Formats: sequence, C-alpha cells, structure tokens
Amino acid sequence: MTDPVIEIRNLHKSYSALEVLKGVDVTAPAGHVVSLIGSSGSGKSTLLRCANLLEDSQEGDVIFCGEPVVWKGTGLHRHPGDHAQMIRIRTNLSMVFQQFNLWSHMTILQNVMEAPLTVLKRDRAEVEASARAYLDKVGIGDKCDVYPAQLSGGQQQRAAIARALCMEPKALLFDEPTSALDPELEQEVVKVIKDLAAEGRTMLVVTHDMRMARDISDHVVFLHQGLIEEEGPPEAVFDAPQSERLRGFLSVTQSA
Amino acid sequence: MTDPVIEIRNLHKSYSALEVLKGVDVTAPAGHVVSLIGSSGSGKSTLLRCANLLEDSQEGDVIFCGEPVVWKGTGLHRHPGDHAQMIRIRTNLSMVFQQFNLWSHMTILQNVMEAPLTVLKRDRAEVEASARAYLDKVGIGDKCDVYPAQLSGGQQQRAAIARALCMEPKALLFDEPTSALDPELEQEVVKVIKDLAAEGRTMLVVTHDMRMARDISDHVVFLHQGLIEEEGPPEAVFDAPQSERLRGFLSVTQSA
Amino acid sequence: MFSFCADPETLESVQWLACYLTTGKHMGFYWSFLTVLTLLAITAPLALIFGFGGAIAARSTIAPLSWFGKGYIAIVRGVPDIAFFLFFVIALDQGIEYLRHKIKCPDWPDTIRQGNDFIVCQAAKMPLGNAPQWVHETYGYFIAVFTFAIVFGAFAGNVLFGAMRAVPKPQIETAEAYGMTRRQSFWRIIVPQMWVYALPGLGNLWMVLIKATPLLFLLGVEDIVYWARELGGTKTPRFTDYPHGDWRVWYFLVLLVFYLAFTRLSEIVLDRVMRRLTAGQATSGGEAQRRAAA
Amino acid sequence: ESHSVVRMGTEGAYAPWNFINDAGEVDGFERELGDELCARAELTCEWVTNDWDSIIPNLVSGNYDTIIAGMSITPERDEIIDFTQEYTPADPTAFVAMTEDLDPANSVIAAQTGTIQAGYIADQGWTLVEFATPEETIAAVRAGEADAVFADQSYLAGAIEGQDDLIMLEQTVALGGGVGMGLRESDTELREKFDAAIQSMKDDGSLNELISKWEVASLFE
Amino acid sequence: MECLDTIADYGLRSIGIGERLLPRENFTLCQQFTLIGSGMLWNIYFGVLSLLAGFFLATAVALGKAARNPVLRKSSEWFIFIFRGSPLFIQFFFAYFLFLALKGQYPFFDPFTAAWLGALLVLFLNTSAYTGEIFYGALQSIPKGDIEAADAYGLSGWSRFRRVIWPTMLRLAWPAYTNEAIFLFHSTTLVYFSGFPAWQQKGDALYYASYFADKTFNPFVPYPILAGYFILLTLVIITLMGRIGARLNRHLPQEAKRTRFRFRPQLIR
Ligand SMILES: Nc1ncnc2c1ncn2[C@@H]1O[C@H](COP(=O)(O)OP(=O)(O)OP(=O)(O)O)[C@@H](O)[C@H]1O
Ligand SMILES: Nc1ncnc2c1ncn2[C@@H]1O[C@H](COP(=O)(O)OP(=O)(O)OP(=O)(O)O)[C@@H](O)[C@H]1O
Ligand SMILES: [Mg+2]
Ligand SMILES: [Mg+2]
Repeated sequence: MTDPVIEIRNLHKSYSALEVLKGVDVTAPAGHVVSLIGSSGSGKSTLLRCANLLEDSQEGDVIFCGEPVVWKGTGLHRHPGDHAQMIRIRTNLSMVFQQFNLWSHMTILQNVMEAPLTVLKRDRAEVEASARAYLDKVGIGDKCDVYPAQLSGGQQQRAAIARALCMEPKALLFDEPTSALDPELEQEVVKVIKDLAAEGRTMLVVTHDMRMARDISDHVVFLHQGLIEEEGPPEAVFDAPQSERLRGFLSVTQSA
Repeated sequence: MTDPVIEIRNLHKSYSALEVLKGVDVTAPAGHVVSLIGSSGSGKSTLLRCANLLEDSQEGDVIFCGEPVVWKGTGLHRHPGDHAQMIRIRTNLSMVFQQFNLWSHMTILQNVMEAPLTVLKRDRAEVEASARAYLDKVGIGDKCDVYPAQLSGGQQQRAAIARALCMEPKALLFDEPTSALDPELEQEVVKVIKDLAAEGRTMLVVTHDMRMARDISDHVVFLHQGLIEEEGPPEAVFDAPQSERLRGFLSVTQSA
Repeated sequence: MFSFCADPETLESVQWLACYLTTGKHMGFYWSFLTVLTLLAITAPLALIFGFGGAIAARSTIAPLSWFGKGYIAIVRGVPDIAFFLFFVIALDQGIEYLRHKIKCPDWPDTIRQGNDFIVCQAAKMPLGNAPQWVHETYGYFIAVFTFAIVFGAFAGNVLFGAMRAVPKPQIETAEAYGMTRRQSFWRIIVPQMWVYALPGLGNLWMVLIKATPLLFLLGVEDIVYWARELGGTKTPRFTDYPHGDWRVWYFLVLLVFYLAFTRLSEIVLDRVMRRLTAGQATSGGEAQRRAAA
Repeated sequence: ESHSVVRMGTEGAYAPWNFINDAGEVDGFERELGDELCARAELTCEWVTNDWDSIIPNLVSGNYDTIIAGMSITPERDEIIDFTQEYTPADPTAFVAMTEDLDPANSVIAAQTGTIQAGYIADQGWTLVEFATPEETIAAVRAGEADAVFADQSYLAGAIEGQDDLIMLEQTVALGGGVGMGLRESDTELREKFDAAIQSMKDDGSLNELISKWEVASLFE
Repeated sequence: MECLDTIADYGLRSIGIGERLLPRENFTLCQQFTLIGSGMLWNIYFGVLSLLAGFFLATAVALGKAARNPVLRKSSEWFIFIFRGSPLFIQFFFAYFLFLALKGQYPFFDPFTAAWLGALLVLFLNTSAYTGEIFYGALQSIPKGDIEAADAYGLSGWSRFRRVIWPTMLRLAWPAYTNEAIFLFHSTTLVYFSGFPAWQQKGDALYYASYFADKTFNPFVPYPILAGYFILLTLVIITLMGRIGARLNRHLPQEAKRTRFRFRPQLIR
C-alpha cells in the first residue's frame, strides 16, 4: 500500500500575474486519504484542478500511478502533451467540484450515469442500478428525475458526490465535499470516504472542517500562500503544530 | 427590544406537487439572531426566500416591522399585492445566498456598491468608502477590481457578505454564510454577526455548523420536513433536546 | 475628368481605363458606396432601438402592449424583406401623405382615392411637388432607411428578447432581493448581462443587413449593385464612348471585395466588443481568453 | 391641379429608348423627346428613374407625374392609367440567335421575366426560359443555355451591334401597340398638354426625325 | 365551385403539373392565392433541404473554427467568411457563371445550371456558413463549469461533444438559429428574382406574385398574399423551433406560469 497513486512534485501555477502555487509537493499512496487545509484563497482548489489537469501548471510534475504526465511546451505555454494519457488519468480520478458543476441540462440520474456510460462504456442497466444505489446512499434516491436547478444546495452537493462515486475510480478529489451538508449528512460522507479508503481508493480532500480532516485523514497538508507550511499525520498536525501560522489557524477551532 | 422585526406565521409553501413548508412560525425580535438548523432539503433556504418574498407562499403571513405583507389572490395564485411595500421590505432586508449569486458582469467592488447606489440612492463617494471598508473587513480588499469568476469559493462568499452588509439593512438573511470558509474566517464572520446584533440588527441565519449556531443565536429553530420540530434558546436546544429527531440530528455532532 | 479624355477612341489602354473609370456614371457608382454605408450607419442603431422597444413591449405584463410587441416581432419577421419592400414603401408613403392631407387640407372636397389614383392636395405632398430633385431623393432615402429599420428591428427584437431570457434567473432574483424594482433590475442587471447572449445574434443580423443592401434599388435608391449591373452590362458603341463586352463579372468581383472587406472590418469590431464582454466571465469564451492571455 | 414641376419617370435601362449615359444622366430617344415636349408645353420637367416592376404603382401613387419608358399602350394598362397618343408606332418583336436556321417551336427561347414577349412564347407552347434582366437573356444564348432571345427589335439591334456571333432573324412578330406616355387618370389637364405637344411634333415632322435618329421604330406616315 | 377548379388547375403549376398557361386576364383572388401558394412549394423545397443539410455542415464548421488544428480552423474561418461576407445574389451570380463554365467542360454539371440543384447548393453553403458562425458563438458562451466537469470525468472527443457541449450549444444558439432559419426561407425568394432562370413559367411564390403585380399593376394584392403565406410559414417554423427550444430548455425552472398572473403598473420596465 505504499506505491503513490497521486504524486505532485514542485508544482508551480500562476494566473497571469498572480502566482498561486509556488512549488508544492503532495504524495498520496494507494488507499490513503490526504487532506488539504488552509485559508480561503491559499490555492487548495487550484491544486486539485492541477492534479487532474484542468489547469495547466508552469513547472513541476504530476505523476499518476507511477506514470508522469507528459508535457509539451514550457512556462506559460506548458500543457499536457499526450491526450490519451490525459483521458486515462481523468477516468481514474474523479472530482467533486466546490461549485458542484452538475450538468444543468441533464436530470440527476443522467448526470450520474453519463460518464460511466459514455466514457467507460459500461452496460446501461448495470450503470443505472449502481447510479440509483449511490444516489440512495447519499440520500437523494427520490430526486433521480429532477434537474439540478430544482435541488437544494445540499442535495446538489450529494448528487455531485454520487456522480464521482459512480465512476468507481482509483482515486478521488473532493473539493469541500461537505460545505453544504448538515452534521448528520457530513457524518455520512465521512463514513463513505472511510469506506472508500478501506476499498483501497486514494483520496485528496480539501476541507475547512478540521474535525472531519482529523477523522478521515492519513496525512494532512497545510497550505499557506501557495506553499506547504506544514504537513504530517493528523495527530501531529492538529495536536502539535510546529509553525506559527498553523497554530494561529487552528487556535480558533480549538479554543471554541 | 421585543418588537418583532421579522415575523412569519403559519407559512405554507409548495413547489407544484411538493409541499416544502407545512405551516412554519418564526419570530425574530429586533437585535436578535435566530438560527435555522435542519437537515438538507428540509426547507431552510425556501423559508428565507419566502421571508423576503422571492418565493410566493400559499398560506400564512409574513410581517416585517409590524407591517403585514399585503397578498393578492389565493392558493397557488397568491402573490404580494403591494409593489411599493415589497420594495420597502426588501431594501431593509438583505440576503446572502447559499450560491452567492454575485453579479457576474460586475467587479467585486461594483457588486457591493450596486444596490446602495441604485436602490438607496446614496452618495457615490460615501458608498465607495464604505464598500471598501466592508471588503477589507471580510479580508478581500485586494480583490476589488476582479470579476466573481476569478475568485475562490471562500472569496466569493465573503464578497456576498460584504454586499449584504453594505446595504446597512434593518435585518439580514444569511443562507449558510460560512459554508466555504475556513475556521479562521468563520470566526471572523461570527464576530461580524455578533457586532451586527449589538448594533441592533436582526438576523435569520441558516447554518449547518452547530458550534456557530450555538455561538451566535438568541434563538434556534430546528426545521424538519417542513415543520418546526423544536425551538428555543441555544442552551435548551443543544443541551437538552426534547424531540427524538433533534436528538438524532445532534448526536453525530456531540459524539465526535 | 482628364483633359486627354476628349476622344476616347484614340486612347491607349491605360489612359482609356483612366478615362473610363472617371466617367460621370462611375462617379455615381462610387457615390453609391457612400450611400450604402450611410444607410447602414443610420439603419443599424435605428433597428436596434426598434428591436429594443419591441422586446420590452413583448416582455411587458400589460397584455395589449405585450401583444403589440410580440405581433410586431412575429409578423414583420415573417415577411421576406423583398416582398415587404415591394409594397410597404408605397403604402408607407401613401400613409404619410394621407395623414398630412387630413391635417393640412381638412376641407378638401374630393376623395383621396379616385379610381386607381391616390390623390392628396398639393400641400400634403411629401415632399412638395416643386421641391428640387435632391429633396425627393433624400426623402426616398429616409423612407428606405425607415423600412429597413422596421424589418431588421423585428429580428433584433427577437434576438434581444431571447437574450433577456437567457440571463440566469439567480442573477435577477438577487437584484430583486436587494430591493431593486423590476425597472432597476432590468437596466442594471438584465441589460448589461444580455449583451453577451445577444451579441452573436446581433452580429449575425448585422451581417445579414449588410447583405440586404442590394435590395435598396427596390426602394428607389440607386445602390452599388444597380450601378454594377448598369456599368458591367455589354455596351455597344452607339450609346457610349467606351464600348465593352459583358463585364459584369469584374464589377461583381469589385462588389465581392467590397462586401468581404466590410465584413472583415465588422468582424474585427464585433470581436473586440465580444472580448470586452466576456472578459472575466465563467464561460468557455472567457476561459479561452484567459488561457490565451497566459 | 397645377404642376409647377413635372416629374418624368423612366427606367434608364432600355437603350436606345432610355438609358444612363457615360455622364450618369438619363439619355436616349425618350430623353430628347421628353425635353422637347416639355419645352413645347412650357413645363419645367425633371427626370426620375424607377425600377420597371413598380413603375405603374409609383405613378398612381403620385411619386412622379408621367411614365415615359418605352411603354406600349395595352388595354390592360389603359384601365389603370391614361396614355397620351402614341409617339412611336408599334415596334416589332424579333429573335436573336447564333444560327440562321432556328425553329422556335423546337428551341429554347429566352425572354425577360414577366414581359409580353414571355407571355407570347408561353402561349405558343414553346420552351420558355425567363431571366431577370434583358442582358442575361443575351448572355444565355451565348452560353448555350437558350437558342434564341425574343425581345423588341430596337433593343436587340442596339444590343448586338458589333457582336459578330449573334444574328438577328428575319422573322418578326407584332406584339402590343404603339408607345405612349403614361399619366394618372385624374391628370387630364397634363395629358392634354402632352397630347398637344406630341401632335405638334408629329405635324412638323420633328418626331419622325427623332425616331430615325435613334432607330427606335418605324416612322409615322 | 369555381375556385376548386382553379386549385385543381394551378395548385401544382409551379412544378409543371396542371394548366400549361398562366391566367392572362380577369385575375381572381383565388387564382392569385392558388398560384402564389403553388410557388411556395419551391420556397419550402429550397428552405427545408438546405436547412437540414446545412445543420450538419454548420456543426462541423463551428467545431472546425473552434479547433486547435490550424488547417481545420483556417479553412472553416475562410468558408464562413466567404459565404457570410458576400450577398447571396452575388453568390448566385458567380455560382451560375461557374456552373455554366463547368457544364461546357464536363457533362456531369449539366443539371447544376437549373435552380433545383444549383440554387439549392448555394443556399446550402450559405446557410451553413451563417449557422456555423452562430454555433461557434454559442460554443464560446458555454458555462465553464459544465465543460470542466466533463473534462474531469474523462469525457473527451465525440462523447464530450455530443453529451455536454452540443446540447448546451444548441440551447444557447437556438434563438439566433431560429432567426437564421427564417432568413433562409426568405432568401429562397431570391432564387428566381435574381439568380437562376425560370423555365416554362415554373417559379417560386415571389415569381408568381410579381407576375400578378405586373399584370394587375396593383402591388397591394399579390405581395400581401405572398407576405401572408410567409407569415404562416414563419409561424410554423417558429412553432417547430420553439418546441425544440422548449425541450432544450426543459431543465430551467418554470417561471412563466407564476409570473403570468402578476400585474405590474409600470408601462416599461
Ligand atoms: N425550484 C424548485 N422546484 C422544485 N423543487 C424545489 C425547488 N427548489 C427547491 N426544491 C425542493 O424543495 C426542498 C427544500 O429545498 P431548500 O432549498 O429549501 O432546502 P434546504 O433546507 O435549504 O436544504 P440545504 O441545506 O441542502 O440547502 C428540497 O427537497 C428541494 O428539492
Ligand atoms: N480564474 C482565475 N483567474 C484569476 N485568479 C484566480 C482564478 N481562480 C482563482 N484565482 C485566485 O487564485 C487564488 C487561489 O484560488 P483557489 O480557488 O485555489 O483558492 P482556495 O484555496 O480553493 O480557496 P477557497 O477555500 O476559498 O475555495 C485566489 O486568490 C483566487 O483569487
Ligand atoms: Mg476552493
Ligand atoms: Mg439551502
């Protein structure tokens, strides 16, 4: 269980003038859950987006299951060079977006079934069964046939999670997967994530919920202003923070 | 401090066949913070949207500062009958949306200045100064001139909060105002809400964060399947829940 | 034009061409380019105003106004411009004169329709019967502009109506939640946001409008196509000093180049506008721009 | 009704009757004739060009006062507008083809859309192909799309002058009446003035002179 | 019924079936309605076929213009530019000219100088260019989140296009595309008006309308009849396209029902 599934090395990323990531290394071995914490705007979402190649980065490497992404060009013109590889990586790496990004023209069930059907070419009946099962699991089995605009925020978020799960990928990227969920559902999601880890799936989770980060993680990374300020097992990070910044960041949580 | 600013009586609301609110009463006296908790899909956002008349309700009353909303029609055709009254209520009642809903064609600063300028017709220079002050307060003073699409989730949420504050309304409606914020910022927002309450502003806050609900509220309402299952001061609700459902809902939070 | 043009038959080809291209007829041809360009310059904003009015009327909650707006958009849009031009201009002209007649000559004894004739009093003529030719031409020109604007206004109305509806609902809802009146949220949110959705359609309309200018001749305005046909046709020595065969291909090639160049120019301008509108927006256009800038 | 300025409507695309000259002005037989008639009737005249298709509706609607555009006097037209007496006798209709031996019944005949010539060919049951402009009818014969053009002799004579490949056939057909000036039916006063002027030109022979100068038709007896 | 006879005689006159000669005098309203209606067959023929075929070429051209491959992009751009940049009648003129020249060389091109094929081809290319540009514009305004989610799930190439991009593109393009469809039907009136010759007095609606206008000297009857037919045709197009458009937009919250009952006292808002 120690082969890294997701490995990010010395990643640099700028939005024109704004340098968001300034050389970040993250490694997630198979079956491990790595949490990314850090203040708003520190680059957590950007890191996830770079990991599945939605954003082009300017320097550094992304390695998925031992296979490094092939780049073309350099600096601001750098982009993934091997299309087939990119698809291969993405189908094995599902993402739950911070803004959910459900396809607004499809019903919830269609949203969940879409990628398994068209990308993985799985059998329709089987996919439908598993899609319904996942929707039930996240508690919105009764909302199969409505469109995203008719759902509450939490329901949309759960639909987005079901969509990612239904791909049955090797690794998952969660961008604040419980931001719109109540504590009960949050616990459900924590349970789901733990189950997935037990199945051997690898996860990168961005979260603002320290309790959840502590619950689920094998490893916690604290991102600050585009750099990793501190990282380690949850006990170390939360109970014995080394850096000034992390101590400040955590103090509000602990004190309350 | 006991005149109710927002008073909702026996509110019923359906989306065609789906009955979402089944007779809800909520009262928020001046300077009080009322929190709405409840599981995803229980109708919390809908209640807020009914309170500022974005959704038409089918039965019951909405009373703002002692002035009941004038209705026209009945049942599914019921809608507010007095346009001037509706505008008056809305300008005194600002909302922070769950999905932020920043105006995408305006920069952040323009977003914040828009309503004070066009609705309240306040002086431009003065509005700009106060807008910048509020943006600084929520920590995104440096993002004044970018468009919403260029912000991280948490930054967008903070912009939405600044926009609501800049209206300096009598009452505010917050729909999960900290869902995208890290604990540090969350504490900032809690502080802001407390300050507002001290200034005498009334607030209805939907939240999933029980700690925050406990921190800020004078009164907590637990919504379940379109009905109020239980309500009371935070100590009572959180420390001695009466109903089975609420106990279940809270157990996950407490146990962890 | 040139002094050596006195006897074209003796000229060499270059001089001949110089003389040929500067005949009074060619001057008319060149002038007509200006006519077409001014027509476009006036028609486009006018049509946009008509369209905007139509779209606002169609959105109105007052039933008669909404019917009027929708009727205008649907009916005028339904008639091919050629067919419209073939009878509407005469009808419009008669309508104007009829109104003027009612006002200026209230005690006119005869009926206006006498058999097939349409007769109004002299004072009601538009323009007056003794007005110089350029007044007649200008009047005809503005009638043409007006007709074009009515036709294209209906299409613009449709595009704008659609664009107004394409603005995401939450954006408008938010405005209302902040106490904006319908009017305010219309002008502050819908109108600025709709351009992104409207611009491709309006751009297309502009292209169609440019291409519709050859129909100007149906409205009594001598446009570039009229002159190209006239100049390009076979000319025998009896009626001209510059006889030639069927040169329509060459003249039409000139028109082709003109239209293509004008289109290119329009595209560049529209592109700039679109760029400004999509800057920083969460659409694939805005995204492509961001990536290109990177 | 008094006409301080008489607006003369013509087409400007039918040499030698009326056409636009190198200077861009209306020229031709009818220009010269019209100017002379106005001078004799002591009228101030102004020339206006208009598309053939809407030339009658625009007259009736008052956009100009006369039509002087090689228009044959036919009973149908006479029902809508009034005509002066004819200023040229009927002009025969002729064929132009690439070869002498043309059998119209087994050939494709080109004519301008909607003209009496087109109607005549349809009546005969010959194969008719219609083009929007007279120019295109001649081009069609040259391109082999049609075997012959059927149009006014005076127009064809002008159009094929100096073009060796095209031949005017002997055979002609008499279609329509003489050519006159069209006016609104209510405009009797003006019609009488022009009638008188035409009569005076016929009487002193200046009309025949003009006709033979421009070769538009046969002469008046 | 006299009029039924007229319809029997002239109803299909535009395609050469029925009475050989057109009416010559005593024109009745019935004749005008029948013949102009008969001519509409050609307008519909040209419009429907070029619209259907154009839809596919337009999609390809729009994708080509959005493509990274410079050859694809440039050729699509030029195609759109040429056909969108020049008036239709100039295209007709040059096409007819070209077909005539080709016909002289290769017998294969014999039918191309006839309107039913030649004009159809030109209209097809013309509408493809206009529609291609509309589709391209719509491609540019697809919400970023939709595409990102597709990318993230490994949807690529054809399936990403067909399942996510295409439906959204169509939805955004629909109002403008409806306009284009209407324009196309309107431009079919140009075929015989200036472009291709009419054989044996078989022409489209405008051909017969101007025939009557020419014979009766009264533009106020035949052209409004023509206009009426086109308004009907346009209403059919709007209805059909509206149905499809509603289907494309079915995921949006149904707001109309609720607002219908509101009366707002402002005249303009
Ligand atoms: N436009 C709509 N049309 C139909 N049903 C809707 C619509 N909006 C919301 N609903 C339904 O109404 C119910 C209540 O939604 P609401 O948004 O009020 O939930 P909520 O309590 O805010 O949940 P969350 O915490 O997830 O945001 C949900 O079941 C949702 O599916
Ligand atoms: N498209 C963009 N263009 C320009 N700047 C951007 C863009 N997207 C993000 N940024 C900037 O990059 C920085 C990092 O953004 P990112 O979304 O990664 O933050 P985050 O850590 O996910 O924050 P949050 O917790 O608030 O979601 C922010 O300062 C943001 O303003
Ligand atoms: Mg983020
Ligand atoms: Mg909600």
